[in-house]
Amino acid sequence: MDFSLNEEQLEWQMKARKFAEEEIKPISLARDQIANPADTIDWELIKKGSKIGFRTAVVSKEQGGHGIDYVTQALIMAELARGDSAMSKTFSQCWKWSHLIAAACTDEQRKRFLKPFLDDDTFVLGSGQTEANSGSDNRMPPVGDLKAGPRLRAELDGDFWVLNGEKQFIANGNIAKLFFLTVRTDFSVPFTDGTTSLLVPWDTPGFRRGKCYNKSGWRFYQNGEMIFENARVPVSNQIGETNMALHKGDGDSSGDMFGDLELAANALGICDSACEKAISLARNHSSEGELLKEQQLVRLKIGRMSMLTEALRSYVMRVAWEHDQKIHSTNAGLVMNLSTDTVQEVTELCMDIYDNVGGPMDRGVDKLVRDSFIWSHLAGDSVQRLKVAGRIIK
Amino acid sequence: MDFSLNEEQLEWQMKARKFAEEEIKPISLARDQIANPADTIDWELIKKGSKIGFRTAVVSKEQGGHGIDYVTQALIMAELARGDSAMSKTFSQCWKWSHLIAAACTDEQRKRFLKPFLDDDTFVLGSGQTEANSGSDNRMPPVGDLKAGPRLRAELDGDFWVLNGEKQFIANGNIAKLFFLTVRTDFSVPFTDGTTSLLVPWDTPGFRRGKCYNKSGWRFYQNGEMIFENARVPVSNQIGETNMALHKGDGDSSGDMFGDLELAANALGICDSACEKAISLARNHSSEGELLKEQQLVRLKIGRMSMLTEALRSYVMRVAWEHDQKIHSTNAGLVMNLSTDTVQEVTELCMDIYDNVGGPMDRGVDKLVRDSFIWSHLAGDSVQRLKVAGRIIK
Amino acid sequence: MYNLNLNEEQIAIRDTVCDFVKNEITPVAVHPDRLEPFDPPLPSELIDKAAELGLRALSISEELGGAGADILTCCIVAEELAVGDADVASVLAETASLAGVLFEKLLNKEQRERLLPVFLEDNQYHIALANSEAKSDTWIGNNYHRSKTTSSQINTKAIQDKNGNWLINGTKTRISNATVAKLFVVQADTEEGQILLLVPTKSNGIKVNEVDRDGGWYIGSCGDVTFTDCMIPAENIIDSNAMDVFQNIGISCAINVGVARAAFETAVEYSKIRIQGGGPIIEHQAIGAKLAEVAIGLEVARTIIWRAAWTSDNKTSISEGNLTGLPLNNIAHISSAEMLYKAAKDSAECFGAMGVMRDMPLQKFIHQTRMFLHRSSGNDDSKLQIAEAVAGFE
Amino acid sequence: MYNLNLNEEQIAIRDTVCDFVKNEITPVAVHPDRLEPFDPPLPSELIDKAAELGLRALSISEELGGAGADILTCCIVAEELAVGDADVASVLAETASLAGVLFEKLLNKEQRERLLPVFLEDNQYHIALANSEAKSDTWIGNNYHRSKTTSSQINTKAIQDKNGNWLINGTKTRISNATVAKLFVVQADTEEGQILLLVPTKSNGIKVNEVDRDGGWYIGSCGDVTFTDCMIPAENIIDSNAMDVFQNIGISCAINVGVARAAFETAVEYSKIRIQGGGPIIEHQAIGAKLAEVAIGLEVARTIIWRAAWTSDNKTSISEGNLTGLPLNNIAHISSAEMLYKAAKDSAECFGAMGVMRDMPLQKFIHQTRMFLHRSSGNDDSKLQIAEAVAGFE
Repeated sequence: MDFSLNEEQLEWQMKARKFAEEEIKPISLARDQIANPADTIDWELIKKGSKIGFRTAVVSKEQGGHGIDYVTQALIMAELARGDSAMSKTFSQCWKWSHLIAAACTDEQRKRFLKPFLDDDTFVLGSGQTEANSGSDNRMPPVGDLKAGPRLRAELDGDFWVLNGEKQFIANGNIAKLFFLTVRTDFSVPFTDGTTSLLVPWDTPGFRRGKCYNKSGWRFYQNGEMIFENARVPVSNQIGETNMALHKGDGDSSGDMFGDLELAANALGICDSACEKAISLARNHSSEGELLKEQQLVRLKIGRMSMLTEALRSYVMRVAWEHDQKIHSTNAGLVMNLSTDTVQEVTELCMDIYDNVGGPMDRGVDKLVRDSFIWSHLAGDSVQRLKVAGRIIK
Repeated sequence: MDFSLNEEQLEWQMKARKFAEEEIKPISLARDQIANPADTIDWELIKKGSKIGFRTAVVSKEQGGHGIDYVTQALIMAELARGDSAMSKTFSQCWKWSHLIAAACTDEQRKRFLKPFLDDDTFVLGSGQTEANSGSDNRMPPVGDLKAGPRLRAELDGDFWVLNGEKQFIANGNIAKLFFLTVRTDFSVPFTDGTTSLLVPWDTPGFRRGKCYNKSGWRFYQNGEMIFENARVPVSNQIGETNMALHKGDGDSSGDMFGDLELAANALGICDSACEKAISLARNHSSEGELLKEQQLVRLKIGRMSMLTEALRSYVMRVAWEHDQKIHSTNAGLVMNLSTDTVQEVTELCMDIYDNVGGPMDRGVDKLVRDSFIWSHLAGDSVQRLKVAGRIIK
Repeated sequence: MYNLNLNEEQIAIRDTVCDFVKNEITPVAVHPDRLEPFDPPLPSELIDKAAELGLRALSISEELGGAGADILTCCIVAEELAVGDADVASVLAETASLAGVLFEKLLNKEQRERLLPVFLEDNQYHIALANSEAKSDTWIGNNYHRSKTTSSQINTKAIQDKNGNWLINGTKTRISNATVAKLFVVQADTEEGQILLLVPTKSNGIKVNEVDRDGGWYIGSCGDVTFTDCMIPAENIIDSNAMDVFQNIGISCAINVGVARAAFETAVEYSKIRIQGGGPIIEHQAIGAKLAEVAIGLEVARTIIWRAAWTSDNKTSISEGNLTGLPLNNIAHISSAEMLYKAAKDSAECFGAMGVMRDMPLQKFIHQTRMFLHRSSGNDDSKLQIAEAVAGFE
Repeated sequence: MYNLNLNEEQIAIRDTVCDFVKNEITPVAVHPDRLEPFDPPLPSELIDKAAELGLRALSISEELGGAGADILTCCIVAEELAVGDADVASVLAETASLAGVLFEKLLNKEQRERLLPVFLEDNQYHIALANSEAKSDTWIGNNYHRSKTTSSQINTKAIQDKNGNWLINGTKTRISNATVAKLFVVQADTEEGQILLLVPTKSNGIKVNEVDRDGGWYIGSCGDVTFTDCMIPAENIIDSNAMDVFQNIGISCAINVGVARAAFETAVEYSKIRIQGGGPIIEHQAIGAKLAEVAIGLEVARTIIWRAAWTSDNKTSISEGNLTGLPLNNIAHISSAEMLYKAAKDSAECFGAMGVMRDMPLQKFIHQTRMFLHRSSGNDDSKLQIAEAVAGFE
C-alpha cells in the first residue's frame, strides 16, 4: 500500500496546478458566459497548454509524446478541472483517442496521423459515435435488433469508404481535426457485428460540420453535429477489421475504460474547486460581525464536502493505479458512477453555503453546479449504473 | 501509488478471512440473539482468535507481539467484521490500548502488564473514560467550565490513588482484565488540566463491575458499568504526569486516531457482508420463475452498495497507509464520518433487497442494520462531524 | 369547500385519546421492564382499557352503537394511540376498521343481529381478516409493465356438505389480530369461486400459532391460522366477496406517524435538558436543524396521510377534478415510511449512547419505523404501482 | 369539517387557466428561440393576455370587481400558469396578491376610489412592494437561539415638507415586479417610525434598474429602485404599517410546483416515445421508479403547500386545535423546494443529453427549481426558524 506520488507524477501535478491557477482560472468564467456556444473556445489557451504537453501527454515517449501513466493522467485532469472542468476535458478528450491510436492503429497510420497531431498545437481529436438513436445517448441496445445501432452508412467504392448520414453531440465536433468515426458497414446483421471504425480528418471531402450544441454547462467544451454526404474516406484509414469495431475485448485499459476514469478524475477537480470556494467564503465572509465558519450548519456542510471529495480522490487514485497495473475490475465504472453523486452533492453544498451571502448566486458557484449536471447523463444515469451493476451481479 | 498488499499483509488478511468464515460466522447470529447481554461473550472464540494472534497483533515483535502495521490492522478488522462486527471490535479494542501501552507506559509498566496480557488468551483490555456527563457521550465540553469533564475522583494517599465514583458504557467493562482509566485529580482547574490516566486491573480492591448494558446491536461486544468505592490504585500504575492525561498531542497516530480508523475498517467489513448477502440473494432467489437479479431496481441497489463499499475501502486503505507513514491529516476523522453514512446506507439497501423475500426480515440482515446504527453515536453524530470539520476550517 | 378544520367530535376524541395515552399507556409502555426483554407479551390490559373508551367500535355508525368514525378519524385515533404504544394502536385499529366494514356493509340483517350485540358487549372481542397465504403473488417485481395474471390462487378451500355447512381446510399466514380475535373473516376458495366466511374462533378445527414476537417483524398481534375440517354453518357466508372494501393502509401509516412522533417528542424533551458545550443541545444549530427536519417530516407525513385517508372516505372526489388519480394510499405509504424512519433515527441520534439501549424507548421506535418501511414487499413495489399509473398502463 | 374538495369556482378557474396555458403560453414558452438566448426578455404579451383573463385582479373581492380568490386559489392559479411559464406566473401572482391586500385591507376609501378603477381598467397595471434593501438582517444564522435584535434598519428615508408632501430618498434592491409596476408600495423610515407610501411609477425621481436577466437569479421581473427627492402627496400615505399582511410564500411555492410539473409532464411524454433496449424507457423499472418518485414528490409538495395556503387563509385554525403551531409556510417551502429540485433533475435525466441543451426546456426547469431552493438565505434559515419554534424559543 502506498499512496505517495513519484517525482515525475508530482512534477506533472504541479505543472497542471500552476497552469490552472495562472492560465485557466482567470478566463474560465468569461468563456463560460459567452452566448454563442461556437465562440467559447480559446485557442490561445489550447496552444499554451499544448506547449506544456497537456494535449499530447499520453502519446508514448518513443512516438514523440510524454508517455505519462494513468495515475499522472488522473492528477492532471483533476488539477486542470479545478480551474475549469470543460477546459480540462478538452485536453483529455485528446488522450482518449491517443490511447486508441496506440492500441489499435497500424504503424503506417500512426506515422500518418501522429505527426500532424504532435506538431500542431491546435490539433485536437474527436470521436464520432452518437447518432439520433445510437451511441452514448442510447446505451442499452437490444441484442440482435437489426434496427438498433449506428445508421451512418459506409459503402465500399474501390479504395474508399463512401459515407452518408449524421452524427450528433460529437465532442470537439466543431473544432477537432481528426475523428474516430463509427460507421455501419453491414445492415444485414446486428450492429454489433456490422460496425467499423475509421479515421476521418476534418477536411475529408463530403464532410461538413453542422451546428454547435448550446449546453447549459461545460460550455467551453464543444459538441457539434457532423454531416456526411458522399464523404470519401480511404480504406487505409480503417482501424481494425471490417465489421469488427465493437468486438474489442472488454479487458484493455484504453478507450472506454479511460473514459470512466476521465470523468471521475475531472469531477474530483470540480469538487476541489467547490471545497476551496466554500472554505474560503466561510473563513472570510462575516454576517453581523461573525464569520460564517462559526456556524455549525456551515461547518457540517464543509465537513461533508471534504469527506465526499477525499473519498472520491482515494477511489480515483486506486482506479488509476489499477489501470497502470492492467487490473480489470468494475471499479472504473463504479468510481464514474460515484463521481456523479459526489460532484453534484458537493457543488450543491457549496451553493448552500453561498446562500449566506444573499442576492444573486455567485456566478462561479452557479457554473460549478451547471457543469456538474452534465455527469447525470455522461456518468450516472440509470443505464450507466445498470451496466456496471450487471457486471458485478452476473 | 500502489494499492497492492505485501506478503505479510496478505497472509494476515487470509488468516482473518478464514477465521471469520470458519469460526465467527457459524456462531455470530446465535450469540446476537442471547437475551442476557452479559451472556453473549464466547470465550472459546476469544481463545481461538487469540492463539492465531488477533488479540495481541499490534504489540511489537520485540515485546512479544506481532507488530503488524496499520494497513494490516485495517485488513484484519474488516475481515473479522465481515463475520461479525462486534466480535471484530472485541479483538481490536485490545489493540487500541496496546498502542497506548507502547506509546505512553514506562518500561517497568510494560513489563508488569504486557506479560500477563500476552500470556492469557482471555486477557482483554478496556478503557474507562465515559461518565454520566463526560466522555464519548459528551464530546463538546465547554472550555474552562469547572463542572465539566470527568467526576471520578482520585486522591493521593501515600503511594496510592484512592478512587471514588462511577464510569458508564465502558467497552469490555464487564470482561476486561485491565483498564486505562481517566480520573479527575484536580477539581480546582478545568478538567483539561486536572485529569490523570491510571492502569487499573480488574481485581483492584474497591472496584466492582456494575450492570452490563443491553444494546440493540453489537451485542457480543459488552459495555459495562464500573464502580469505585475507595478503590486503591498504586501510583506506580499512573501513566504520564499527574493532571496531564489530556495534554497528549493531537499528532500521534495511536490511541484516538486509531479509534477513527478502527470504526471505519470495521464498518467496511459489515458492508462487505451486506454486499455478499445481497448479491447472493439476487443470484439465487427467484420470484415467479425469474431471478431477482433480472430486476433493474435490484441491480441498481447492488451497484450502489458496491460503489459505496469500494469507495470506503479505498479511503480506509489510504488512511491506514497515512498512519503507517505518520502522516497527520483530517482523513482519519473524515473516513470515520463517512463509514457511518456508508455502513447504514449499504445495510439498509441490503434490507431493501431482502424485502423481495416477504415475511419477517432475515435475522442476519436485521443484525447488520442494528449493528450499523451504533455508528450514529460512535462515529457520525453531529459532534463527531463538527470536530473534524473544525480542524479543516480553522 | 376546502377546509382543514377537524370537527368537534374529532377534536374531542383526539383529546380523550391523548389524555388516555399520557396517563395510562405511556407510563407502562416506556417502562424499562417492558422495553428490555426480547419478546414482551402484548399489553392486553392496556388494549382492554382502550377498548373501554370505545376505540374498538370506532368505525361503527352511531345508530348501530359505535362512534361513527370515518377513516380520517381512525387515523387520528391510531396516531395518538401509537404515540403511547404501537401494539395497542395496531390491535384496536385493526378491529375498528374491520368492524365498520363488516357490520355496516357486508353482513346481512340476520348476521348483524346475531353478532353485533356480542361484539359491542365484549371489550375483548376482536376481529381478524384471514386472507393472506404463504406466497403473495400480488407484487409487481419482474412483471412491471407486463400483462398481469389476474388469478390470485387461494389454497384455503371450503366445501359445502349435504347439510349446507362449509368445511374449511387450509392455512392463512401472518394474520393481524390472529391471537386476539374472537371472529375471523376467512377468504376461501370454492368450486364456484372465492367466498368470505364468518368463523368464530371457538369453532372446532382452528389452530392459531402466534408468530414469534421477537424477530417476527410485526406490530400488534400476528399469527398463522390453520383450518382442519373446520365446519361452519351455511348462514355464516358473507353475501358479498368484496375484499377491496378492506382498506386500511392509511391507518397503518398513521400508526407510524405516532411512533415517530413519540421519538421526536422524547428527543425534544431530552435536548432541552442535555448539556453539551455549555448549553442545552437544542440550542446548538446542528441539533436544532436536525429536530426541525424531523418536525418537517412529521408534518408532511401527516398531511399526505390525512389526504389519503380523506380520499378513501370520499372516493368520488377524483371525478370531481381535484385529484390526480394516482394511488394516494401508495404515495402516503412510501413518502411517510421513508420520512418517519429517518425521523426516528435522527431523534435517536440526539440521545447518544442512550439511543441504542434496549431499556430506553428510542431503539424500539427505530425498530418499529424500520419494520414499517420494510413491511410486505417494501417500497419498491408501491413505487412500481405508481409508475404503472403514471404510464397509464393497465 | 375536513374536506379537500375544491369548490366549483376553483375548479372552473383552474380549468380555464390550464386551457389558456396549453393553447397560449406553452407553445411560446418552450420554443427553442425563446429558450436558447441567455436573457430572453419578459414575455409581456403573454402576461397581458393572462391579465385579460382576470388573473391580475384575482384576489380582489367580487364586490370590488375582482375574482375574490383566497391564497389557496391563488396557489392553484399560480401552479397552472407556471406549468406554462414561471415568469408569467410570477408577475401575475405578485400583482394579484398585493392588490388583494392593498385594496381590501390597507387603502382608505379615498385612496381606493382613486386607484382601484385605474387598476381594474388597465391590464398592464402591475404593483410592486418595495421593501427589501441591500442587506437583510432578518436571517437567523449565528443568532440561532440568541436574543433577537428587533430593530430592522431601513435606509430609505421619507421627510415631510411644509406642504405635507413626502420626499423619499433611498434605494430598494431586488424588488419583484419593479420593471412592470405602475405603482410601488414603498416602505420608508421617518422620524416617527416606518411608513408605507403609495408611489406611482410615473412620479419624478424614480429610477428602476432591471436586474440582469441572466444570472440575476430570479423569476419574473426584478429590479433595483432608486428614489431621489421623489415627492409624493400626503394623501398617498397608507394608514397602517402592517408589513406582515404581505405574505405570499405559499404562492411562490406553488409556482415551483408548476415548474417541476412541467418537467415531469415533459419527461413522461418523452419516456413513452424514447426507445432503449427494445422498448419505451417508461417500461424500464429504473425509469418507471424514477418517474414515480417524481410524481410522489409533486403530490406531497402540493399537499403541504395547499395546507400552508389554507392555513394562511384561516389563521384562527391553530387555536381550534388541529394544527401544531409550527410555521407551516416554512415547512411547505423547505420540503417543497428540496423535493421539486430533485423532481426537475430526475425528469431531466430521462432525456439524456437533451436534458442539458439550452434550446430544450429541461435545463430551464432545473435552473428555476434550483433558484427556488437557493433563494434569499436558503433553507437553513427556514429550518432554524422551525427549530426555534420547536424549542419554544422566542
